[in-house]
Amino acid sequence: MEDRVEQTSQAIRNEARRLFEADEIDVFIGFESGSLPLSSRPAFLTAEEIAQDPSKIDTLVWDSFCTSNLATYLLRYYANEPNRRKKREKPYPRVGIAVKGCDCRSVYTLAKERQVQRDSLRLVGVPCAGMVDVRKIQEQCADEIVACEEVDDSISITLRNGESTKIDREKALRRSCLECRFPKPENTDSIIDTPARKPGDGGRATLEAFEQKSSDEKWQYFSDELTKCIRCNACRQACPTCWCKECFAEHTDLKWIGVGSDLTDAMVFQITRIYHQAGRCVECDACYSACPMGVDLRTYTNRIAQDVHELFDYLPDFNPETSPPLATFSEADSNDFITDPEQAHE
Amino acid sequence: MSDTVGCTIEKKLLPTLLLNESKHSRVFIPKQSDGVTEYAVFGKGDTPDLEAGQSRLSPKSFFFPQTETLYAFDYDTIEPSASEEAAEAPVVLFAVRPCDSASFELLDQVFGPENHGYHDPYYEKKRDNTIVVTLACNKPGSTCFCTSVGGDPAGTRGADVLAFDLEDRLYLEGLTTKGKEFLARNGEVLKEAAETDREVANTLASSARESMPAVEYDRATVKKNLDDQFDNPIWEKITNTCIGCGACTYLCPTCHCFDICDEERHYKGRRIRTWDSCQYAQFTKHASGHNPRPTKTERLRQRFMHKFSYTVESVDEVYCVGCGRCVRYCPVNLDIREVLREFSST
Amino acid sequence: MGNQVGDVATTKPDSTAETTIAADDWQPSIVAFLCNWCSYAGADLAGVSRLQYGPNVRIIRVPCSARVDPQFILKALQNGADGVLVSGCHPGDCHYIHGNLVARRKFAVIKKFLEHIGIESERVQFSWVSASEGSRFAALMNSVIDGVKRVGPSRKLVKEL
Amino acid sequence: MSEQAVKANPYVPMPVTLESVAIENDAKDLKTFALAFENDEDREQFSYLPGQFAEVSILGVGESPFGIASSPTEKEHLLFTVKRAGSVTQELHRLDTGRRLGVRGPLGNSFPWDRIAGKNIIIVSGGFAFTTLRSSITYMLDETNRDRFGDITVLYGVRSPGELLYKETIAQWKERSDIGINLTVDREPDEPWDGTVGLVPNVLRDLGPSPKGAIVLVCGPPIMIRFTIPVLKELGFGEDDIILSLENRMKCGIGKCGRCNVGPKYVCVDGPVFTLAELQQLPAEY
Repeated sequence: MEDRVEQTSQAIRNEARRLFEADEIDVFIGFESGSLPLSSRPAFLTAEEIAQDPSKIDTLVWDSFCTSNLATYLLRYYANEPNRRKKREKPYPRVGIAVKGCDCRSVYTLAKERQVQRDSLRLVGVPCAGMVDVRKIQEQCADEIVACEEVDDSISITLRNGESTKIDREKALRRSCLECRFPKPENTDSIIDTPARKPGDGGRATLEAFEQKSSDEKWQYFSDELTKCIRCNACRQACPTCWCKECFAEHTDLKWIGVGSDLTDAMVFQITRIYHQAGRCVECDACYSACPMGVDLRTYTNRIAQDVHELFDYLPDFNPETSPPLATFSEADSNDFITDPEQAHE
Repeated sequence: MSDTVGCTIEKKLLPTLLLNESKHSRVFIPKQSDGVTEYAVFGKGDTPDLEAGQSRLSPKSFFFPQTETLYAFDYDTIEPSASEEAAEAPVVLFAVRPCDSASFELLDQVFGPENHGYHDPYYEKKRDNTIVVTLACNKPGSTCFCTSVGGDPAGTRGADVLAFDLEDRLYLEGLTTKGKEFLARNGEVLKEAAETDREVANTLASSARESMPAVEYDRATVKKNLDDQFDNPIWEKITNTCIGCGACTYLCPTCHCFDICDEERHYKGRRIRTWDSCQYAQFTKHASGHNPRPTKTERLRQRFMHKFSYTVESVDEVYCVGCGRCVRYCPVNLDIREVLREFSST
Repeated sequence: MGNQVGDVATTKPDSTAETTIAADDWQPSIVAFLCNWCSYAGADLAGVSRLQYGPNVRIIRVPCSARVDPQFILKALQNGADGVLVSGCHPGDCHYIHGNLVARRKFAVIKKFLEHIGIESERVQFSWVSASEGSRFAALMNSVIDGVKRVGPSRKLVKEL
Repeated sequence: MSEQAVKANPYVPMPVTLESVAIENDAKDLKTFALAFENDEDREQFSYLPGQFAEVSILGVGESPFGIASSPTEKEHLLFTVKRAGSVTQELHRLDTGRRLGVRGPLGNSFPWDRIAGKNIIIVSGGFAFTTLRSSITYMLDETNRDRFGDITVLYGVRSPGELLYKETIAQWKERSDIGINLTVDREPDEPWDGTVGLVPNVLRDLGPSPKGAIVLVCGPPIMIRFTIPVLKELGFGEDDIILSLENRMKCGIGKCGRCNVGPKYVCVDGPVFTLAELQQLPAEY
């Protein structure tokens, strides 16, 4: 029997091929093997290319290293690029895209916010077995990793010093994947037949442990993490729901934050960025995976998603009809956090 | 000590040497924490981690910090910042890798007066004040490609002292007046090297050299191709995966673009310069709204053109030292080596 | 090499206006964003009714509590405010029908989030005060000032310049 | 500040006082600021030629590069004509006279005065890009310089009469016999207008200046330049004799911050003035 990686990759290739052959799409976005071990990177196949060389389909892969959230790449086909505006008369390209649970929820979030056109998309759902945190693997290795091979549930690693080792995939998964509530995409146009992880608890257990910290301990943790930040904006750029044409951090007319390496500026950047994700963030960890410095953003994206869930009973979903909670309100919303001087003085 | 034969120091005596130096200089050594290598201040009891490999952030920040105050001002006065004016203690940068020290020479050409006669006192003072002890690489990393861009794992560019790791001891050669003085004043812990030490060092260097994968890169060919194919749609294809963050530029030892801005509160303020990146949309945007490089494609092209064409034309240098940081930390594995390959065919 | 460049305002600040306060006598500085229609009028009423409340508050009038972007709060904290209060009309009374209800959702999220990063809950507070509630406004201010005094001067998130 | 110190630290501005502000156009978004050096030695070391620019600082807000609109022959002050656009220019437009500002410069190259000398000069300009040309014309018309140049012909086009810069200065020039002034507006205006009506490239074609022994300085919005160049070529001007001034976003102004490059050239140090021949070697990223 073929192993999971090869089977899933093949199924995606077949589906992409079918979409091209049926002339349903102009572009297919998936993953291809990267130039480094433990990396798969976004791949873009165009109908033109495939017509010329159908074997290009075979470059598509699906393994445990497909950490990018591909929904990020959809924005360009709609309004996000200045050039696009001038060519608005042209119909939107029809895009096929392989989506994990998180990618798929991002697509729906973007569709609700009218940043993508659901009609022009062909979502190819890939039930997700979880993606690995390369840092976790590197920590377990004494030397640089020069090659890797994934077979079913283990990853064989070859080190620079010639040694090789086998790593249990499950132990190397990203926190967001271990805790993921929606590994299986829904409301897609087709779905690959491959097993998904069992849904996780959404990080409840980790958050409860975090809640035990005092204010000062929490501050210390936040400070330690943000001290690593170099303000390269990889988190923002990797995030599918960070789609503002001009980020608040780049406003010069009204300068919200300094552009230097001041710690409080880095903090305000991240607080605001994550706050802007309230009710929109799908906790895909694209920001964390993109960060060259390994700043723990997961704790905070997870936290704000939980808060929104608890306050407004909402999680970004696969339903195009629901309203993002911060775009609406209810008379019945909690007033608990409001300071009431009369009560305070009782 | 003659010029051709250097000296050696037993590794166990290194702390003594560094402690001596730290009496009059600020000494920085490589240290590893959480899997990240950085240059940290040497303190009593510290040992430099010579196995730590390349630092995550390039040591360019010693001369060109991410944020630097040009001058402070208040209602009546303008005062140059301490870093420019005060005679700071000299700095010893210990165990800088050859690619990074080579980058210092490239930065010198930007910030030094050879560049159109303008001094940059901030950069120059720090540079003049620093002794660079370069440690040759016995085990180049898998993403290193210095030999392809004219560097060497035992390269001497930008170094005052070149050191080789000979297991139980270091073999040291003074390259500049500063470097020779450095060795002379530490004579008591150094021994004159035997002819065999140098031979061992040479053997290590050549085996390191041979272990490095060659990226097909021919300076003239790539420059010509880049110039000829400025408008080639290939750039759009290369840019497909790029998310437009600035991680590559912030980690790059030769990238030196900066922004100047003011921070002010209560009639007091400072003018600072901070790293900036050609990858950001705002970088070249005119106040009128016109942007000469409106999309990621032009911005990414600029990065490659600058390094492999523009500087070759203007100062006859390639502004890439082959450190591989951008390869390793690009969130989407956009590999500079592959781009060079793309433009290498004749 | 002091040079004569550096005007940053047309009028020079009066240096005598700055008084030094002994540490034990510390008074917090509080920035209050008040909605034009209710809370600002409430503050006004507290004033004309000669109700006593702490002198520590700098009021910024906004058209509606929904005008307050959490960014304003962060900016105030970065600039050294020891406490921030946002107050608007009671739910149901908004001049713009439901601006304060939209605002309530934003505030609920940002308040929790600031607590998660370790900002004390007393630092950033939200309330509702109507135009007729002068005494409630005075009580609110005293309550906020007391709360901020309990947690002491702000050190977190303050940008050193 | 001494010349020595400026060279040692090119980032530190020299103190200047804002002497006067003149509103230039009907829209009131163009003003000319007259700045006077506070220190005599600064005034002396600030020796410039028309075509150069300088960085104007409002400490606490920032600094921006502007072409110098005054001529070196006007010793009493530096002139900058500034359109209200970004944060620095908005603040500049709000300032009262008497305010202290900072100036760094002079920066960049200038129009190639050695090459221009002895030639007939044709100046083609549109909109508010006229600033360094005001400098150039004033410089050439100065009695110490006038003999060095041949015929001077100016073509200056604006959208409407109210957008014309330096109205008084231009009126003075019109009185003179040693310069030809041709003003044009894009469309038939509602108000009285004694110039021509038509777009700059068309008026230029009608004017038909001879390329023989002539050099042409062109400054204007990109769209005007795009349509003017073919007309100049039609008239027989060589690419070396068409001289343009570029603008790009800048910060340091001294070739270090890496922002204003067009290909391998930096607009701040290699420019802002380029010949058409030079520009055609460069990618069109400006």
